[in-house]
Amino acid sequence: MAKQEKQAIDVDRVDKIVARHASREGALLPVLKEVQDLVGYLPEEALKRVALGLGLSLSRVYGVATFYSLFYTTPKGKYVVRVCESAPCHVQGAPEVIAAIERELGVPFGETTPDGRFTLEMVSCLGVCGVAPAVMVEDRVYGNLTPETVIAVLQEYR
Amino acid sequence: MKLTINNLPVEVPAGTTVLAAAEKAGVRIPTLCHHPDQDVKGVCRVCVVEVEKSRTLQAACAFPVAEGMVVRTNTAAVREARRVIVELMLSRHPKDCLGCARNRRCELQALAEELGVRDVRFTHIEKKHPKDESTPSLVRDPAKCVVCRRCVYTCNEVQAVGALFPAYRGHETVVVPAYDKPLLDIACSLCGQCVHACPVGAITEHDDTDKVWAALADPKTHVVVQTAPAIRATLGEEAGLPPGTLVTGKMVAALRRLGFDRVFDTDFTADLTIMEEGSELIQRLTTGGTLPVITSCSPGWIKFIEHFYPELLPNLSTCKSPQQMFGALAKTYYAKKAGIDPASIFVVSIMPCTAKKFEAARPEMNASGYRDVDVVLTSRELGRMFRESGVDWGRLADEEFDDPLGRSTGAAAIFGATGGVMEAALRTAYELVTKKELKNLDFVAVRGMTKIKEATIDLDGTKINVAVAHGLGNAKELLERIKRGEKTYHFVEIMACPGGCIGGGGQPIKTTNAVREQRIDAIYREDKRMPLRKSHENPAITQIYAEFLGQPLGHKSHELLHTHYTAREKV
Amino acid sequence: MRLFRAHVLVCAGTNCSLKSNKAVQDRLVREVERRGLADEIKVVETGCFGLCEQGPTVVVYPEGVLYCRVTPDDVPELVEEHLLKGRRLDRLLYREEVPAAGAAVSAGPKAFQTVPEMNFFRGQVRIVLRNCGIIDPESIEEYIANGGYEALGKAITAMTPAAVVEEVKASGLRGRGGAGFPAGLKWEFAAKAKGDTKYIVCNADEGEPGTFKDRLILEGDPHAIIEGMALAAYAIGATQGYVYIRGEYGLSIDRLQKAINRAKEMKLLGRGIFGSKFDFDIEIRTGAGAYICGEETALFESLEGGRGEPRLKPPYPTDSGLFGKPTAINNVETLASVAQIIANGAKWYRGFGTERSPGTKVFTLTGDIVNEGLIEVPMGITLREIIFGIGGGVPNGRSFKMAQSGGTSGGCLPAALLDVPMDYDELAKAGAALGSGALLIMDDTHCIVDIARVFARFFMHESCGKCVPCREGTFRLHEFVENATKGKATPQDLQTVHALARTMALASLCPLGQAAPVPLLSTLQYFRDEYDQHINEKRCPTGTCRGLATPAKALSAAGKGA
Amino acid sequence: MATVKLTVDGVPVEVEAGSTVLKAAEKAGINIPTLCYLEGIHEVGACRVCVVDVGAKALQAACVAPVAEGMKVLTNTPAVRTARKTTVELILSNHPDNCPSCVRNLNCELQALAESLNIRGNRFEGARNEWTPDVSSHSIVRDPNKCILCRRCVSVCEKVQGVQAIGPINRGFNTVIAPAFGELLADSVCVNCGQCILVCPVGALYEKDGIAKTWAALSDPGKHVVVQTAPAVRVALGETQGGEPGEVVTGQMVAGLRRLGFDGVMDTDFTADLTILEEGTELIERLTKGGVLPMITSCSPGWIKFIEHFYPDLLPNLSTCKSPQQMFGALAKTFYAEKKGIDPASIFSVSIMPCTAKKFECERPEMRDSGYQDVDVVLTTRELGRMMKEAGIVLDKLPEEEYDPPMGLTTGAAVIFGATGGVCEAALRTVYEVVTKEPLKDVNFKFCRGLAGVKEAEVDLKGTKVKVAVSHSLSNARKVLDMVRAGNPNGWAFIEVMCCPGGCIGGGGQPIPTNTAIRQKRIDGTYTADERLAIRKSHENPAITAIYKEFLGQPLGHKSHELLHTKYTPRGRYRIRKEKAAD
Repeated sequence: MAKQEKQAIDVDRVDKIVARHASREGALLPVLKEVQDLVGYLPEEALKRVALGLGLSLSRVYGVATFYSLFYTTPKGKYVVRVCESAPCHVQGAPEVIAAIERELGVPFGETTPDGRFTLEMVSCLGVCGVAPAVMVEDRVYGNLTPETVIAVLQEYR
Repeated sequence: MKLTINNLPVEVPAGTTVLAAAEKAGVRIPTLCHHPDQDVKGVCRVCVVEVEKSRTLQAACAFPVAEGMVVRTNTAAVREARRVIVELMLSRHPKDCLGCARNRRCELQALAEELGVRDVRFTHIEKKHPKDESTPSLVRDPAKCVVCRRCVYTCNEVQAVGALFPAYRGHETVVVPAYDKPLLDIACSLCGQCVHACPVGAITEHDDTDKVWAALADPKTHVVVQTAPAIRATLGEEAGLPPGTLVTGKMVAALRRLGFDRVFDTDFTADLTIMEEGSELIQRLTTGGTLPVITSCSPGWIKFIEHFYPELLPNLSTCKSPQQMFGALAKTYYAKKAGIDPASIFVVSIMPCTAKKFEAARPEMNASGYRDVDVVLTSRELGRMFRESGVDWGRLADEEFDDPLGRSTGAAAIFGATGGVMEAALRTAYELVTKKELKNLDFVAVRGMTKIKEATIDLDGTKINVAVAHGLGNAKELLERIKRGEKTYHFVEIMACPGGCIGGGGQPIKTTNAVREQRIDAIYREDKRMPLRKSHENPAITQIYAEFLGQPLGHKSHELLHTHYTAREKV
Repeated sequence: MRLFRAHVLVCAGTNCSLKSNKAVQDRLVREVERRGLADEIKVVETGCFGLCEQGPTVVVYPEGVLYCRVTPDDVPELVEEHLLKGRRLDRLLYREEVPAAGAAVSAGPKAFQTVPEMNFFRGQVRIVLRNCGIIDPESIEEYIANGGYEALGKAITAMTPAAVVEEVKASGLRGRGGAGFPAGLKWEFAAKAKGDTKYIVCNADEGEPGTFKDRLILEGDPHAIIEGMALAAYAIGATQGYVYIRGEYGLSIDRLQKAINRAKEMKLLGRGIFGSKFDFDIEIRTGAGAYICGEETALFESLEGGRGEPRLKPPYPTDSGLFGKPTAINNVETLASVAQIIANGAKWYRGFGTERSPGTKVFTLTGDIVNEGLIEVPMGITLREIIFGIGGGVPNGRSFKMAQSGGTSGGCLPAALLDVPMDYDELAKAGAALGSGALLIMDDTHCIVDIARVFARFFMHESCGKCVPCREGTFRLHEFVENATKGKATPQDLQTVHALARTMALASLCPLGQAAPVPLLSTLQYFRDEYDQHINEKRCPTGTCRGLATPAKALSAAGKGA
Repeated sequence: MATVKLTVDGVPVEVEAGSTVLKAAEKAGINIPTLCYLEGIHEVGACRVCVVDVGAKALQAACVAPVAEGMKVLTNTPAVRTARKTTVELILSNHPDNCPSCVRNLNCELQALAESLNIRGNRFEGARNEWTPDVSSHSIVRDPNKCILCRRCVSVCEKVQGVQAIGPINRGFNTVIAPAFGELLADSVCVNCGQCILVCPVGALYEKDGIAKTWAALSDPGKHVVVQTAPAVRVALGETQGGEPGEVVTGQMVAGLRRLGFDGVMDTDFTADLTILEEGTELIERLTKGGVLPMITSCSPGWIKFIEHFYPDLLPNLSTCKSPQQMFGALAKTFYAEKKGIDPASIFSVSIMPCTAKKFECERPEMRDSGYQDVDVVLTTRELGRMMKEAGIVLDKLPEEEYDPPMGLTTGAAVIFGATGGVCEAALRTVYEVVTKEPLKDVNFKFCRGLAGVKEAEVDLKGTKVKVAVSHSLSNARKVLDMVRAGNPNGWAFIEVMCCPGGCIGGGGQPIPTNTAIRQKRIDGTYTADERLAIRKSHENPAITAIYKEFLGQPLGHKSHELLHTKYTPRGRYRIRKEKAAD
């Protein structure tokens, strides 16, 4: 739950990240990535610091942040489960795997489990089509999944 | 470059777009995201044409001509693509034409008509997005947005405010402030330039006509109206007259027909502003006050500096805008003079401006003991009231403003155009400082659409450097110059909107730079036609100081005509 | 350099790393040490070997014996048998159903002893992948030992930039990102463009579903990319290069960064490379989850810190690209080919492939195919050779229905087109594209309308939203196909969707919108009857679309009001 | 005349006694919005949009409320505004919300009214009628869903045209304007004149679309697409692009048609001249050989269907000449095809007409004398305007171009076919010279001209006196026909009848609005165009001389009969209703 609650942002550390990148050309994406690594998502308070530090309008920073699927402007669960449902995974049985995940977590795509542990997301392609169907939990990728094995994977994070 | 468009030969300079070349050939190509004052976007794809040897269709607004190019603008593929595109937009657009503020002034509606769309083949799925009615100035309805990004360009590139930007992606793309916050909670100047950019009804002024109709219908309320300098040069457009038509007398007559009890003029307080602001300038020049003095008439500009340059707030003149001076005087000076209980006076102002609505609602604007200005209407809203009332413009005889708050000079009239406040101030400051008569009243160096205008004025030995900026992007550029201290400025005029108030966010649609030029011409015609052209020569001004205010910057002035500013959050 | 009796190569490509390869490797090292073989036997962690379906794979050299699906528990036996006793461990050998051409009955799985005799490798020509699975990608020494950086040295010391351009032009190398634009020509434009600052950008934003070649090249042979970029930079006059990698490709980013660091240490990057006046540096930038950033101008926007929205062309990148400067942007595979071309000459390169599409192409095989994985073959090989020769055919006794070539934005090829030569021009004629080199094979259990829905959903998710035809069109294409899978689409809708598809293909701003209707149009072209069954008869012949009747169950389903 | 004094919104005004408040307000410079009001034709105060406060208990409809001495009219009180808005909102609540794809988008009185009344949102979301649009007619589409029941169409059909094809049926919420018994238009006595379209404030009545077929033909490389333009189009087309009524845009129109891609741009005026030769000869023949008199013109297809329905006994009085449009069609696929060496099967013949009835005419089974359908598609002036708009053709920016010869060479006599009296005048110019063999001094037969309902005169053909009459609008045609039935007491020998008020310039296919003032301007434009032409008599048209020489032989000759003359079909007043499935 901790991540979901609105907590004070370490503004100084955000400023430091911004300062470190400010002179780089095209600094915004690397900054957003680091700020998200720090905070867990991209809250308004943090993006205001980013906007001020990089001399950009907040609406632009927000526009960029919401464009990319790896950035979040709202709090996410402790673990983000990214499920690929592109054609190669689909052909290799992703629909059954997805159904199993939805059953296991009890939430539809785009939502977070009530305990704040998992956020379930559908993504376009993880680039591990050789071991389709695949899911990614946080930074780890799991391949060749079946409805049974994927449950086991999720259990690791319970 | 020689090319053919629909087999017609045409020759244009290299770098010309196909759209411009077609225009030269007399071939019209429909557009939507294209705007004459903006950079090319090429996103709506309505202007696609066939270019021989190109695999795909090309957007005429963006595609450069080439030698020997063969362009076709009216093939079956082009027609099909354009129609499908417009149908795609219509299928996501609310079916609310008849209840829309832009009904019959809507570019999407016109486009559908132009292309002969007779059917929308896609199921109607409206975008679900709540309306933002948080500010007294603007209403944003993203459900109507066609994501053409013209407002994005205006807000970011022209006005340097950056309140709006596209967020999300794909079919969920929406133009919003960060975190989809209401406009009231963000650094928006409320200038309303986005309204001019918008081809549809996704951004409009906050309509307050109902409040005015109600006041007019209430027999116990004494309703007075003031009209800003820029209105008389634009209001005719609401009645279908060409831009740049002056309608001062007809406007006064029509306002009387609507039932206003007194028809006054903001120009009167514009003259008063010159007295106060001119005196303030002279005082700061002579007593070592903060320089440059920067004008404070434009509420969009005020909100901008409060957000983005709070450190320069001491540079602002403490003068209220003419609208607010008027409001304060209407419920004090005028009330007393006319023997009317100020509580029963209802002050309406007709402004070229959406930010004025916010200004009137600022908590400090109650110097009279009441809300100084009760309702602000834009030119568009007044046009709407006239249309509803059935006033036949063509048949109205010119009428005069009421006394005493209706007397003004040419110096006040030019407040409506960029450089006008500067010029009016110089006309007065020159004579006050030098005690000599000014021979040539026309300070042409500060006129026109040049982004930043500078001049050095010799006040009988005292040389002062002045600068004029219009549009907040230009204002930002000028402020940076000031901050860098490259040059010493003594007096700076800044207007939030390109072209000044004639280009304000409340002005008739369509307002483009070409239209602004025509309106500016009208403003200076109005100046020329006035018998008095210097504010300090206005007898009603002399009278009000004698009867009521005492002297410029005096005690009463401070109480009623001057104000203070609030630093606001930058992002 | 020490000499070892044998090398044991453990594949550490992402696909194998998802299958406990690390544990296998650790166990191998322990077992080798335990038996005191550490001086004789070297365990090497390599990049992808290509047989992802069979992972984790272990190859023992010098014999070249491939072991498949190795578990940590297999390791002691493997070391005991093969490395100590010199006997091959039969149960872990690669086995393959040999599809007898045209015959329904197969002779049963055959075990293959060594790599070269396997069908999977026999048909391949490995130029781009020559080091993948062979060398330790984290060792610059191994790369150099295998001829690495020779081409760069040769170019800088013995060739003018123009000569490098000429050589690449002469090789006929075409862009491997999908569009097939001649790489040499692109460099020539960039070299001739006005401006002091120029950039070389490596496009590693591999997002096309079914494609993972760039990932595995970056993981398996990162120095090849560095060398290719340096050559490109030298040729066009750039001093700064950027690699834009998908944010999801953690291992690629990691390995490439290490490789860049090592190259800098060895003065192969940085100031005065090879003692010349040529300076060149490379920076990695990572994406953040947007397929569209694989489009070159969208990639620039993203790299500059913006929304990854494609720009209008012209201007083209070689005139005004990254930060408005002349830029050559090449795909990973293209750049990985460059060093070999410079080292061996254009003529050598033209010895592979076809006249108009010289060289080799890396494909990734996914879907209903025995050998899912990564292969490299000469251009012009037929689809049949790839699927039934190298790929081992369609598993589980099912029959081939179609292959989608070039990723989700590619066209679909039915059985009738199995003999189409795989090169840029021949595929274009068939309404498909070489694209990214993805080959998704589908057997006859798959519903064409259902799969079209998945394609359409992908584009709906990944459209950037800038231009109307794509933003709204991808939404509508998906709506149509989804309705079709639910029996809600009408023949009228089909007409409308044709008009929509034509509009998107012709009027969209960038290739994404232009390509989005391609899978729908090509499946409509080859499998129209299946659409008609969904639309007119409200039934799904494969039974995939729940809620629709299937032929076999039509009667009983009707009773349930399905 | 007695006058009364009153004030409107405080403005004093003096008007004739018996005037309406609406008229008085107009005089005072105050526009009162109206919707169902149609001056002189439909003044019933039904829609209640024009309500004003005259000091009475209830608000009054200004369009019908008479003025009174000392009356104080208030047009802009809260009650008035609320009433107007509520009325319009109620109408909107049962009106389709597809403005952008409506044929009347931006030319719709309801849309304009909503805008001027500052309507925001829709307060009444309720039941909406769902009728099936009637697309049975070749000419007119009737979409009751859009109908706001103002009944202007009913009045014009009854009072101006005397046809009474449509009227209200059912009542209350289910009221619908339709032919009797809910018949289809195609099965009714509707003459396809389209006057109802001109008065419809919304998009409930419009022409059957010919644009799609035309675009298809234009983009078909295998088709040779020819176009003819009727005389009345050139003085009205400019209005579709915001031009002044009556502005003559012939040259720009020709240029615009070429840019649309037509392969041959020719003129119906050519066959108008030809009509004069054939019809004039026919008249002389009937006069000299004792044929059926009076002879009545046959150019106007709405008129033809009218006489077929209502006066079938007078069909022998009709000239046997086809209309100029159909003469053109027949010649395009014979004479022109031969001359150009084009297979007539590949010729696609489009005509631009001011008329919706022409769409019906070209589909008549007998109009296939070339062996093909003589005219493939008829477009109204409005439709051509739409095509040009879609194609980005701006008339103002176009150079003036000439028609293609030979079927584009014409005279002033042909141009005036567009205005009421024009055919008669043109015929007289030729008949005079043919009969008298003397040059005509003044070609202007001014008695033929103008908007008077029935015009008549006696013309002296050097001793032979001929009495002629001219009528326009079908209610006036009725008057004339009743006289003929009554034994032709005025002794007319020749009668020109045009279906539409003002003649073709007021046709049902012309730009909206079309009203009396606009008709007059178009008539003025027509005579200006006549005067600009060097040749003003049909028989002096060299192309006409040539076609007789090369192809037709002589007026009323064998070939003429085959291609240029036709026959008529008596029709009942009421169609026998088609069998309907018992339901």
